Amino acid sequence: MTYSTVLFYVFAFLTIVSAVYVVTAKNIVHSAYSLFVTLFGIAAFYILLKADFIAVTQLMVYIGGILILMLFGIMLTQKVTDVEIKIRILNIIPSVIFTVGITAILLFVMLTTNWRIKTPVVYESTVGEIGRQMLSGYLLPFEIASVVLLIALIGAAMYARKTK
Amino acid sequence: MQPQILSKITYFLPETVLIITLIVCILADVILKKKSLVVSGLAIAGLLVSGYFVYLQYGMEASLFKRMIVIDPYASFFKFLFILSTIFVLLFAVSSKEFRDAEHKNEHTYLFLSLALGAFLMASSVNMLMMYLSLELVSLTSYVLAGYTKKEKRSSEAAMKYIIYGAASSGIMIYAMSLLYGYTGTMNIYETARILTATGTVSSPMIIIVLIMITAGFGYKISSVPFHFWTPDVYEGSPIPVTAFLAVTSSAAGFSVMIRFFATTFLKSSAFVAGSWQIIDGIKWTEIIIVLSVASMIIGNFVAVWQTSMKRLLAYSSIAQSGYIMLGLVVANQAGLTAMFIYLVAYLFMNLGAFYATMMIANRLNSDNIEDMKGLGYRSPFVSISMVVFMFALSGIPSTAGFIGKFYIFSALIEKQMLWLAFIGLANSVVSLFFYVKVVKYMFLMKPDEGYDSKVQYGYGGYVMLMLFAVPTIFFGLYFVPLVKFAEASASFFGLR
Amino acid sequence: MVQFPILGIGILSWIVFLPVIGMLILIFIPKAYEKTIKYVAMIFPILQIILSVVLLMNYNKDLAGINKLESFQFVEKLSWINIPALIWDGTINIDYLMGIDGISLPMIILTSIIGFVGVLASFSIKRNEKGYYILYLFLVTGMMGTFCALDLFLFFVFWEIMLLPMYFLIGIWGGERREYAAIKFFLYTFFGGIFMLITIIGLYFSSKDPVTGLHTFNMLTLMNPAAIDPNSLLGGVGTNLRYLAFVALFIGFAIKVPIFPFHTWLPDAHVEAPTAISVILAGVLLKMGSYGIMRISYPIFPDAAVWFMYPMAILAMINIIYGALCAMAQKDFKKLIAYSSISHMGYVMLGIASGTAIGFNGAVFQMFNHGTITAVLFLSVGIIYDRAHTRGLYDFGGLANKMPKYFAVIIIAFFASIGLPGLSAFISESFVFLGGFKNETIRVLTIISTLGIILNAAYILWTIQRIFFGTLPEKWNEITDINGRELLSTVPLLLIIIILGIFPSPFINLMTSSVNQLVNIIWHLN
Amino acid sequence: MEIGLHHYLIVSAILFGLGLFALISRRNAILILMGIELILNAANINLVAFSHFGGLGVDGQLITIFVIILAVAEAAIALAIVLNLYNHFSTVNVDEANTMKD
Amino acid sequence: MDYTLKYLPLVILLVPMFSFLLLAFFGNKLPRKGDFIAVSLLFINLALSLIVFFAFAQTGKYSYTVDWFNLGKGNLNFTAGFVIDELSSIMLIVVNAISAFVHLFSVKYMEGDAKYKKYFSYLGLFTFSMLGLVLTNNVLLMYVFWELVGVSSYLLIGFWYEKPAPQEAAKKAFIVNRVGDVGFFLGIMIIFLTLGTFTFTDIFAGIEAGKLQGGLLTAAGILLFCGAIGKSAQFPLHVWLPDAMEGPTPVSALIHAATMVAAGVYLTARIFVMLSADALTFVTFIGAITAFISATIAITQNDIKKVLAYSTISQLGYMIMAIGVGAMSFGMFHLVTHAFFKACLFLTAGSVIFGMHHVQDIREMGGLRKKMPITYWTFLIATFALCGVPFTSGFLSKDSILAATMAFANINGGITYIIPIIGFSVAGMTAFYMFRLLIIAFLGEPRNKEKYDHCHESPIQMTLPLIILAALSTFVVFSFNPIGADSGWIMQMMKTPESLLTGTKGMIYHIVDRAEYTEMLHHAHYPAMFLSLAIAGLGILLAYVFYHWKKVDVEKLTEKIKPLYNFSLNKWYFDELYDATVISFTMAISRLSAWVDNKIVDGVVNGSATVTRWTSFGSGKFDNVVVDGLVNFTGGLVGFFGLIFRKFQTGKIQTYIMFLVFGIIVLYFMFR
Repeated sequence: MTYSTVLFYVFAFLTIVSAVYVVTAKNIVHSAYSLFVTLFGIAAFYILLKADFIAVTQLMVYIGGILILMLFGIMLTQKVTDVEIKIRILNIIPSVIFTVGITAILLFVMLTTNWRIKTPVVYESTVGEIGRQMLSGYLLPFEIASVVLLIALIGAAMYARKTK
Repeated sequence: MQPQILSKITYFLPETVLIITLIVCILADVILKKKSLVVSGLAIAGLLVSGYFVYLQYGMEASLFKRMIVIDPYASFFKFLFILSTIFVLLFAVSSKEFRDAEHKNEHTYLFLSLALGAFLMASSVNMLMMYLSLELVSLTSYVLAGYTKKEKRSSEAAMKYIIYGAASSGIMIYAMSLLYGYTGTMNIYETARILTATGTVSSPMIIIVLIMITAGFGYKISSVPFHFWTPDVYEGSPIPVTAFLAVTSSAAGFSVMIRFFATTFLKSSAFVAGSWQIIDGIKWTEIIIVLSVASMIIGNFVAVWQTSMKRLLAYSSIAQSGYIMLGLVVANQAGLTAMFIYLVAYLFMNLGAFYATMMIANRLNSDNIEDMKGLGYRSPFVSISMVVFMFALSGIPSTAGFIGKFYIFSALIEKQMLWLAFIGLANSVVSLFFYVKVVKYMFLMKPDEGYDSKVQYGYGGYVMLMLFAVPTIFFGLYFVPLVKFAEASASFFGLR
Repeated sequence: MVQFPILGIGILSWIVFLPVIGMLILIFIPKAYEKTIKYVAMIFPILQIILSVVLLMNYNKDLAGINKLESFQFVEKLSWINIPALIWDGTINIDYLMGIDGISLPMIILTSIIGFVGVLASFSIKRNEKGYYILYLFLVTGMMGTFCALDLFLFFVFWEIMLLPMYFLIGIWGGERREYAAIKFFLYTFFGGIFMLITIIGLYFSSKDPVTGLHTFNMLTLMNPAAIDPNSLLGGVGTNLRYLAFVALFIGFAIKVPIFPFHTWLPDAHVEAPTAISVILAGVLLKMGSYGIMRISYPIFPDAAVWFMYPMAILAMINIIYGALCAMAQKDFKKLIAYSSISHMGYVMLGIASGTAIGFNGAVFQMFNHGTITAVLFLSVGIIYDRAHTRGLYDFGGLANKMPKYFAVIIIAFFASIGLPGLSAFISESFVFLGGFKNETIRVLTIISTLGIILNAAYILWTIQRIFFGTLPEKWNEITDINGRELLSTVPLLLIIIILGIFPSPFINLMTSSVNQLVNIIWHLN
Repeated sequence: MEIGLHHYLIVSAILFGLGLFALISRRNAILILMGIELILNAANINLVAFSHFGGLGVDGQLITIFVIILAVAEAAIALAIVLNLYNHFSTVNVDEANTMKD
Repeated sequence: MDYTLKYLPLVILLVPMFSFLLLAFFGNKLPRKGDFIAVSLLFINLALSLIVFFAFAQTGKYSYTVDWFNLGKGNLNFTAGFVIDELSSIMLIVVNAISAFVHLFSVKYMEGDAKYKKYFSYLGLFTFSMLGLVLTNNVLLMYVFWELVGVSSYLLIGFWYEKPAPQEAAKKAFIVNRVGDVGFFLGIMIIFLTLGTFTFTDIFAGIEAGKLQGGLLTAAGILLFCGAIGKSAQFPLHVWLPDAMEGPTPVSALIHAATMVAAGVYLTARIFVMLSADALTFVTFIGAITAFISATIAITQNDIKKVLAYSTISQLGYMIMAIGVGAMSFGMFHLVTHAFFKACLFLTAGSVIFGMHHVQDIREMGGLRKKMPITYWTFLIATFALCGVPFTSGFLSKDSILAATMAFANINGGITYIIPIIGFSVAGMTAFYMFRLLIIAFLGEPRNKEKYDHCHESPIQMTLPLIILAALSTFVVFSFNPIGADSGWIMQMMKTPESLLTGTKGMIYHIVDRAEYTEMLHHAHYPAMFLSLAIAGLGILLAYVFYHWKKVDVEKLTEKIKPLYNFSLNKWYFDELYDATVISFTMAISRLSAWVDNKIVDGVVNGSATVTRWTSFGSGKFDNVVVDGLVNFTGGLVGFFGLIFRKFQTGKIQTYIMFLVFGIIVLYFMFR
């Protein structure tokens, strides 16, 4: 058992448990906080996978952006003191069956498939390489991503604009 | 910047023009407040210019941006389709009452443009990441558009359903793509094909689940069963121009990416020759498409029978129509591809026409309920007769373009000796008559209720628009040489043939 | 290649598309000018009659047609769709190919006559005349085209296109349950159409024109066994797929004929349709099915045709007897005539199933005769309905004295309908039976079918009795006899019925050579 | 035992399943969005893991970046839409917004 | 005389047609509705027929044929033509004569009828058809006219269609005839398909050449004879004729006594030479059975016309039987004599009915002799003729037939003796019932005083034909020898031809050559004559005993043999039998078919109703949306599945995603 092994299991446990809590919590605010833990755990995986830039991005964008956004969303749409905050679970039996089913299929696939395994390429820091790639091979996606963000902006603005 | 990336930048002109138009439109909107016609005019002009560039590059083949996207007749065909439909939809929007009533006047213009841009990229992507990205671009724009009339309760509900369903589907798709990436180590579909071919017989469960999950992503875009559930609700809730756009442009974009994905990724890379598509052994994607297509036709047609809302009816009809188009993919050869192209062009005219007529009627009646159209044929003959043309075209009656589309699809099937499939498809088109004719029935065979005598009013613009759809629908039904020639010339992938 | 051009356009194109010109003219006549609309609409069927007389005068009855383009007449061949292509092994070639032979000529004459009669009968239409006549003319074009087309694709287009006006004509101007009847008619025929379409496409891919080496939709080429690629879908002789294709095609046509058990649309459609449309429906439309069998199914699939003669004869027999039995139980005059049509089309089918020259002659002749006779009958129903607003057989009685002219008209038609000698149907029915009798495999069925003669007589006489005999109910005291326009629409048909009953030879001579050629093809004579 | 590809894949599969579970079973729109984020994160784990173990360098990471970008855009629009929905329905329980159905 | 025989028959044929058309189209504009034209035309026609007859007598058989139409180059040729031979020339006279007299008679009889014009035009049409039937030399054409005769008789029988009975009778006549005609037609088909011709001469030539033989020939013969069964009202299709008496009485005289019903006999005579031994047996027995059955029925009938009708059937049976036993010329002879005296009987009956103001029941009559002397005397003469009393024409022909049956029995022996036995017993019964009729109607005391008082003798237009016809019922017309017709012109002219199948033997019958047969006939002549005289006398005597002298209480006797009496009175229950079997069966089948068509065929195709009932959910909606316009098999099915499918569209996004996931799983397991 190496460090990384231990760390992996710890974070895997953390991630999964918190994720389970995210989807099952009665209180949506608890879910949101629990999601924080999950996302953090995933960021830790990225570090374990030597993807430092992604890990940072994960922390910044997800935790700093999306999660906050969602919390705002929750705040805006829920009165915290309200009982409404506690939400029931729908379709419990079929949803359990289907999700377990599809997870089982995926696990089966994961374990049986002959994945492509090569020696990992090790970078000093991935940032430089990512930057290089971003402006060469991934130039177009990069540009398009900006358009996507523009549209998201316009769209969000459109919705957010005050109704007369 | 590395010169080799930009060496072929001229090939990217159509998209560039679109992006520029998009920005110009935004600026124009900011500067010229509330002069929607100007902005729309600008957008149409931009689209036409873009179309001109597409025309210039029609027939060329090239790959751009390190094989992120390609230029080939296939993509150009779809680009023409998108430009045409976007122009039409922009014209729709001008006369749409829903849009007129919406408080924001011009956002839709650049949203439509960005949608067109996304569709352009979808048609030319050869990289799964690009596919995902462009698909998301289209989707995000559509989500916004679906809820465009945000004062409308139904519109916001539609947007909500659409985004959740869309996000789920695309999430599933990117997950599957990640798996495929893990197997082949590349996102480029040509590379993928090469690697898969080299593996020999691929029949692992992985490929199957990946196939299905990726199909979920595309299938949601083309609203194929069982990924169609959003369609009726969103179509019903969205403003009609948006619905038309979703039904035609967005769905055609879905086809453009889906066809290319399947027809490149899972074909033997060594056998990229005309007419004979050799599917990699063990990958049963045609079977999957058969199931989806048959299910789409059956469910689409059968449920459409029950609809009373015109938009919902057209939604189910779109589901069924995508089933027919998929039949062309099942054939998995050049003829099938051509047939799909022909169908798509026909579909563009007849479906947009149907939506336009619906919109004109709904503008006046404030309802798209078929029962409210009772006896409309006598009060507003022109729009009603046009509607009849579109309905019969959609059901595939000869001498309409719809028939030619079906004719080619089924010809391709029969040539491949898929008789049963042809029969199922044709039998379904009988079923489809039920509801298409129902519209006709309400318009012409039923008398309106007492005191119900509202006429649909439209200016010359309305006439011209209806003619724009109806004339090609009939013309291509009677003389389909240009249609077929265009389709055949376009039925060529980059690197294929 | 245009033969017999008028203003540079072939006469067949004229005859087919004249009504379209009429439509265009009608579109520009304002709705209010009802009279003008009527008379303009009337001009075109008259012109068609003139043209079909011209056809008749210039027709060379010695040329057989059927499978040889050289012996077709007034042929027009223009390339319609011609796309050199990579897919589908080369060129996609659809010709605008029209021509007539001894099988189609009678049908064209019939169509033009019935088309004219129909316009006359349409004068009782009182609402939205403009739309009515436009659709009516459209319908006539569709029918004419079907009988002229020699290219399968063209044929199919005409075949299906005719559904649309029919749907509206029944659905808008029909009776109480018009919507139901219209949709039923539409769906049934469309359903049949898909079988046809599958077969047509299958044939296309199985063909290989010996001259050009390409696939073809040309019926005449397809009739040449050498033009069918033996390794293709429908290649070979007597393969299962060929039988299947024959059956599919047959279903398509059978629905139109209609043949049991595909007949149920017919009573509904007839009952609900306005008079003129019933006339067209019974007079011409039904013939398209049997015409199609003779024109397409038989010569292209002679092997299957021979194999299926027995089952077809069974169906024909069922049609004859079952139709007559059902007619007997009807209480509605129009429905009775509708079922009698089923019975009479059974004769046509029996003639076709016989596979003999005399049977075919009888079938074609019977098609013509049934057209004229049933037209008169439906017109008569319309006449009485216009006056009494009911068609219940039990509502009448004693009309013979009140409406003597009407009685005279209808009784001739009735007697023609039961195959009375001296009237045209007798000869055709005799031919049919002779043909059926000649073919040993279906001889027994033919003998059973002759029961139909008795049953037909029974219900027709019963009908006469119920409507014309007995005492006149009070309520019909004011009823008036047939008027001039109605006489104009019925008497010419009656004259045809009588003249052809006495001097059938000019008419039969038109078709004999074609029919003999057809027989030769089926039995591989020559 | 060395941590290999499969470990990450299993975690990702479980996360994917949980995400789907949220989609199917939760009524709250925001929770559903969280489910979508879980699915996307599962995909991201895959991409990074494959990239790492498959010797693909930063290729997979780049893709991950784009997925994250899209997730942001999607989340933004989705929240805007959800807020709009709340204005109309006074709830974010998506099953209650079912005025349109067959 | 060439032209006489070439064109005159056509003129004769077309004259009544002309009369028909003239009256039908212009009758109302002519004075007296043109009846005088019709009458005079017919008399002209009679004269022309006589000319033709004499021309024929001079030059012999003449046949003229033209092409009617053909199919292809000579392979199937349909011809039309006429033949003047002994059969047709005599028939021409008979038909025209009777028709002319009936025309004349009708002028007064039908006077004042609302459809006076129609009546005469129909008579013209009928005469035309009948003449055509007689003249043609071609079996198909014969069938054509055969049917036309049927139609015109339909029109005439149903002439008073305002009343229900004539309608029914007309319909019955037509349909029953049709049954026979189908057989006739099938026979024609056999002949045409084996011999390729319709012309009698060619048919006979073909048979002689052996192209058609054995069972098929027998079948063809019997099938052709089926036509005769229908038209000549032979058992089992005899039921229509008594009912046909609903027509005007002159019509009965024309159609149901002299001409139309004789057509069957004429046909049988025409085809006599081609009938095989078995076919002839069949013919014989049909004739005999008919003769017997109808004679037994006639005994108890009370309607004057019904009695005559059954007697007609009986006599037709005689004729058929005569042809069957090989004495075709006797059959024809009887046809001719019978035509005149039966026409006379019917017309006298008409006269009585006219005089009695439409009373037909003989129980209402009585003592008419005094009021209507001419009618009585003519009736008496005709009755004598019918009963075969010497010095009448009937005596000549009937005895010949009886002799022929005896000869026949002598040749064949065994069971065939039943034929002469039937023949003689029928002769006895005939005498009995005719005199019963005569006695009840004309002798004794009037039973209905009121009617009797108003009764009067008919005018000259009516009595004149009676007198002529009565005169024509005497022996001199046919033969100067009152006890033997052999030397008479008619028998000299009309000889039984040699059968084409002479020498063959069927199951019973033996066709012997003509010489041998004539020999046997000579032997049978006198025994038959005496026997028949005795039996006829006995019959007459019994009638007098029963009804005139009333030595036997008829009522009591009737009571004693009630079942038999009822059996006879109810016509052997044939109508009831047919009603219970054929007709109700057909009607049931017809209703069943209609039901099946409505419910099952349409129902299977429609399907919707059943499917809805099974599913029962959303039925209100279903009616609105689907039944309302889309009911149909597909409608039902589509609607049904559509209903199920649309249940998935719940409007809840979670459900949608659930189905999406479910879809993925299902697809995975489908393609795993």
